[in-house]
Amino acid sequence: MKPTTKNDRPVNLDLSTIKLPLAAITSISHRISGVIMFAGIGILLWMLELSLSSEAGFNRLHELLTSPLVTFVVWGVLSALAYHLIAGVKHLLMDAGIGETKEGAPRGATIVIIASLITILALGVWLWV
Amino acid sequence: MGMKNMQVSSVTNFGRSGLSDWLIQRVSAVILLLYIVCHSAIILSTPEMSYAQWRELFAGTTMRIFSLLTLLALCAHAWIGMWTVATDYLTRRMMGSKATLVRLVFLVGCIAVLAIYFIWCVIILWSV
Amino acid sequence: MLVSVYRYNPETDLKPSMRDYQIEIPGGKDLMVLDVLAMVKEQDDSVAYRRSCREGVCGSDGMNINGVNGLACITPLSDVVKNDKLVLRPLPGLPVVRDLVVDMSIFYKQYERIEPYLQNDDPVPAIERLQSPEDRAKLDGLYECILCACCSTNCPSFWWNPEKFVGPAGLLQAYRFLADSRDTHTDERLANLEDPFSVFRCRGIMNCVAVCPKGLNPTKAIGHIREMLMERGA
Amino acid sequence: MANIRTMTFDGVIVGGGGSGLRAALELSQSGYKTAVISKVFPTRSHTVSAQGGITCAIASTEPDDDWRWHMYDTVKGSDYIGDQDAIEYMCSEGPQAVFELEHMGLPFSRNEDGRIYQRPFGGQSREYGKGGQAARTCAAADRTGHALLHTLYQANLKNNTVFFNEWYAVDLVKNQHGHVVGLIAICIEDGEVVFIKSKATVLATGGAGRIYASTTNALINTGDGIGMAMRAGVPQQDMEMWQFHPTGIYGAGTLITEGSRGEGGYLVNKDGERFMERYAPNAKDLAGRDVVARSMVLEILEGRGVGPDADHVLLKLDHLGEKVLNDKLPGILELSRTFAHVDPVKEPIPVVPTCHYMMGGIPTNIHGQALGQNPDGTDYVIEGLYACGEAACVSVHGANRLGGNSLLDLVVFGRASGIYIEKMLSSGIEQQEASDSDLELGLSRLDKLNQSSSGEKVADLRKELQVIMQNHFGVFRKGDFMREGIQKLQAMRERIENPHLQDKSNAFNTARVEALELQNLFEVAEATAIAAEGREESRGAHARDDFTERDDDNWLCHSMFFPDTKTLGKRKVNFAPKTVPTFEPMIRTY
Repeated sequence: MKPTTKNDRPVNLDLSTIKLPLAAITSISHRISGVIMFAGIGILLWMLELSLSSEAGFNRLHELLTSPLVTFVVWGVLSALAYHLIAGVKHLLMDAGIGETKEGAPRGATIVIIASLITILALGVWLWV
Repeated sequence: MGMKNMQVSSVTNFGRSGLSDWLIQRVSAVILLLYIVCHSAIILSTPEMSYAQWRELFAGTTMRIFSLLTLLALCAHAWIGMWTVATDYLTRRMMGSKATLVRLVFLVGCIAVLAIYFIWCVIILWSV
Repeated sequence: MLVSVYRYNPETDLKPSMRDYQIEIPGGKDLMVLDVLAMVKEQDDSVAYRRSCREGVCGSDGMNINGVNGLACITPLSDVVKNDKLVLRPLPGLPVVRDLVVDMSIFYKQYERIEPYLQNDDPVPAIERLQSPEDRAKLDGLYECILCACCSTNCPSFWWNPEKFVGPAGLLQAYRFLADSRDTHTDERLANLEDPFSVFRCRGIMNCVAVCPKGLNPTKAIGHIREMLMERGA
Repeated sequence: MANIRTMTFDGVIVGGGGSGLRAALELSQSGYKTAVISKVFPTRSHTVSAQGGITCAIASTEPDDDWRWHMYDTVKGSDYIGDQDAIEYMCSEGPQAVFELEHMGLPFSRNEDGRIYQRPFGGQSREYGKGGQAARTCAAADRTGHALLHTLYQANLKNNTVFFNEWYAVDLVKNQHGHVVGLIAICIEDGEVVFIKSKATVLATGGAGRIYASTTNALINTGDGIGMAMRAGVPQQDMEMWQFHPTGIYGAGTLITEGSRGEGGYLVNKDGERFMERYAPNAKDLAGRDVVARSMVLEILEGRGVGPDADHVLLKLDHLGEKVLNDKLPGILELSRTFAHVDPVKEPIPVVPTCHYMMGGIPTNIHGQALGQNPDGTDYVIEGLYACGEAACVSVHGANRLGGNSLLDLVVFGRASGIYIEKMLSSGIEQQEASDSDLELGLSRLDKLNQSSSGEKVADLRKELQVIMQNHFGVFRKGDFMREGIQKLQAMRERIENPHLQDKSNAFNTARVEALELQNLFEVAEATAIAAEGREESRGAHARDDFTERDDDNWLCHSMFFPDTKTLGKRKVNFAPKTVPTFEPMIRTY
């Protein structure tokens, strides 16, 4: 009679049909930036090693940072770090009970996004100029 | 009913409990935050830093301890984060019966990477 | 108005699909989504959905309305409809029994897991157990939950781990009993929640708070549970 | 057995509302194999919508309160056709039943001394009507029903009651000896039809307010238990007695609790006049519900209604202040804002009397045993069948129920049924057997639907039925008009027994359930109509234009509707309480 069983019931989880609140978007971005950082740490360590290895290495790093590609990658890693950090601070504040309300959630998310954008832009300026 | 006293646990969780994981995640976050703020402040306040100054910065005992502490915090923080990510997405529910193996491989990979990061970083710091 | 409804009948369909209905909305009154659904059912009696009190207190008709979880009976069209289109889908993340009806067993199991009943080992008094108005006030914002599952099915952590993460609805009730001055099983209750999943899978996303039709705040309750766990641990 | 699965239990309770869950709890606590069959997940039952509270003399807000005063009020409220033995039982057992609920965890609101908060409600007095207004309704803000239902469900979880949630009871199974031996039920999720066998079957299926077009009742209140009982030949008592709640939100029908008037709210007409002062000089807005509802309709009929059609009045609450409203009536604020687009903190709520409660139902004794009537007018017990809650007519509400007495009714008599069944089970009653032909009643009804290829739509028929009931059997009733209504109903029977079920699938087929519900609604409607036309007097909620007076000589009795013959008989009211003197009928004024 029944072509399907309980075990293969469909699940409605097409994320393109579900409106995620701003707070949810900052949250998933926090996770994504964290995973990027997991790889990014390698790049940062490599830069640290190079910078501390010798005077030559230190200068080599400076030189490398004039290459747009390297600068871009470093900017990417630092942006992920900055975002992860700022969104993380929001988490710590929420742990202290700050902004844990229906109105507070989108407000907190907005602040995180604006603060991150400013920081990321500033990082760009700092790296390129 | 049947699940009344169901305990949830996982063998790949190194922490004692969700509470300790949660605490470690917070404490390590604060350490990382302090370290990053510290270094940012130093770098920004020293626009034309020389190699000597840079090296000097890492050679001090206090900074060495701080760096090491941050390294430990980083490893713990990253591990708990990656473990959480793995147990959210690399599950039987998401990918069927092969999930356990995939997750195990992924987590072993994470441990390997973190071990490499740790050793590498210790070598960097102690070679200063 | 175009009403697009998620349809799935396990006896005839291999896969779910969206079916469109053209519904004439009478003017002069701001209809609720449930009223529109009743009109759809008059057109096509094979559309299945749950409903009961039609006033937002029984929790039957939780569904995903134009992308947002809510109770059909207290969601006015003016709140959700733009461009004259209403899209109705079942609550996300739970297996679909048919059309807008989801299988809520896992949701109820998580509720049962937190032992949602008062436990008090002291001798039973001849009259009621006394409770100060201040202690009673601690239950406000907790006991009002109607188990509609709008929150838990909007929670990504519950999507990924519905077997292990209690979810916002269950945790709100867990705290309702932890906060009750008449309950003496605080320690046992906390011990059952200390693992890495039951409570700690909450990432503070606050999707639960965004959609709760009763305006309750599971995230805050979860925060209180964490505080209690920390006090217990310290 | 007729090709269907049979399941066996000691006790089966049909209905997962307050009375059903309370009965089930009593049984499962004592270790009997107990099943609850509910067409919705239990916390979706209509008990959840009860707002104001549970009336009971627990003597907290007024320490000298006395259950006998509560009994007096209830007898008077019933317009003297409430059974005094049952009212005595309810009012005296009530405090124990309420304390038990508190011990289970019900989050009652509290007084400063830590005891349960009680508020004034309509029809409440001290010292047998001589001591002024009483405050006797125990409340959990204005969400008492929600708190009560969830607490009872939780208590059942704790005691491992077996739940068949989203199963629909189709018909009783009665054997040749007239014993009820169980019922036919259908699992809504997969359509399986099952014979559930039991030594005791409890109908706790609630009311049937959906026979009216405008009602405070949930969409699920379709009188399923009443329909099942009537098809099994069980007579129905006082079916003409329908309570119209004074304050349903105009246009939406959602309820505004009497507790809003208990906290100090009052009704005004278009001139802003507090008109209840004219109709009930003492109790004013807290007179019996029948009195208030009729006064409102009179105001509207005499042209003092509010709105473009002058067809409703206003409930004023703003003078109570935001704090009181937030503390004591938070749910009312929510409902008013959602359904009336009105903020009670600032503006009055448009309200109109709305069908709310069925005082009649399956006649039972105080143990919940369903009763039939012998030719000589005496009662007999229908073996194996019990009823409690709104589906039953014990009768504690008579011709008019007092606010807060329904929640008390359902816990006291749900509990009483459970206690009695437990006693019967422990005395070792045998499971009675049924033959294949005894299952036919339910199975053939299902077959007929499943084979229907023509006929009308359920939704259309339901609308037509509701309009007939609303127009011909509303707050004010008149003989010729009711007879016209009865004829219209009779013309519908054939059509309602043969609707067209287009969707014949098995998985969660709500169309099938709605068709079966419609047939139950119809049985209730017809019984109501015939009983209303038959009672030639005005009493309580039953107000006739052609018989405006109460007639104690002929009608100080229950009406009994016999479904097999569709005729109306009478049944004596019990005037013999066990521990207090009889409350003699008096003129009823507030």
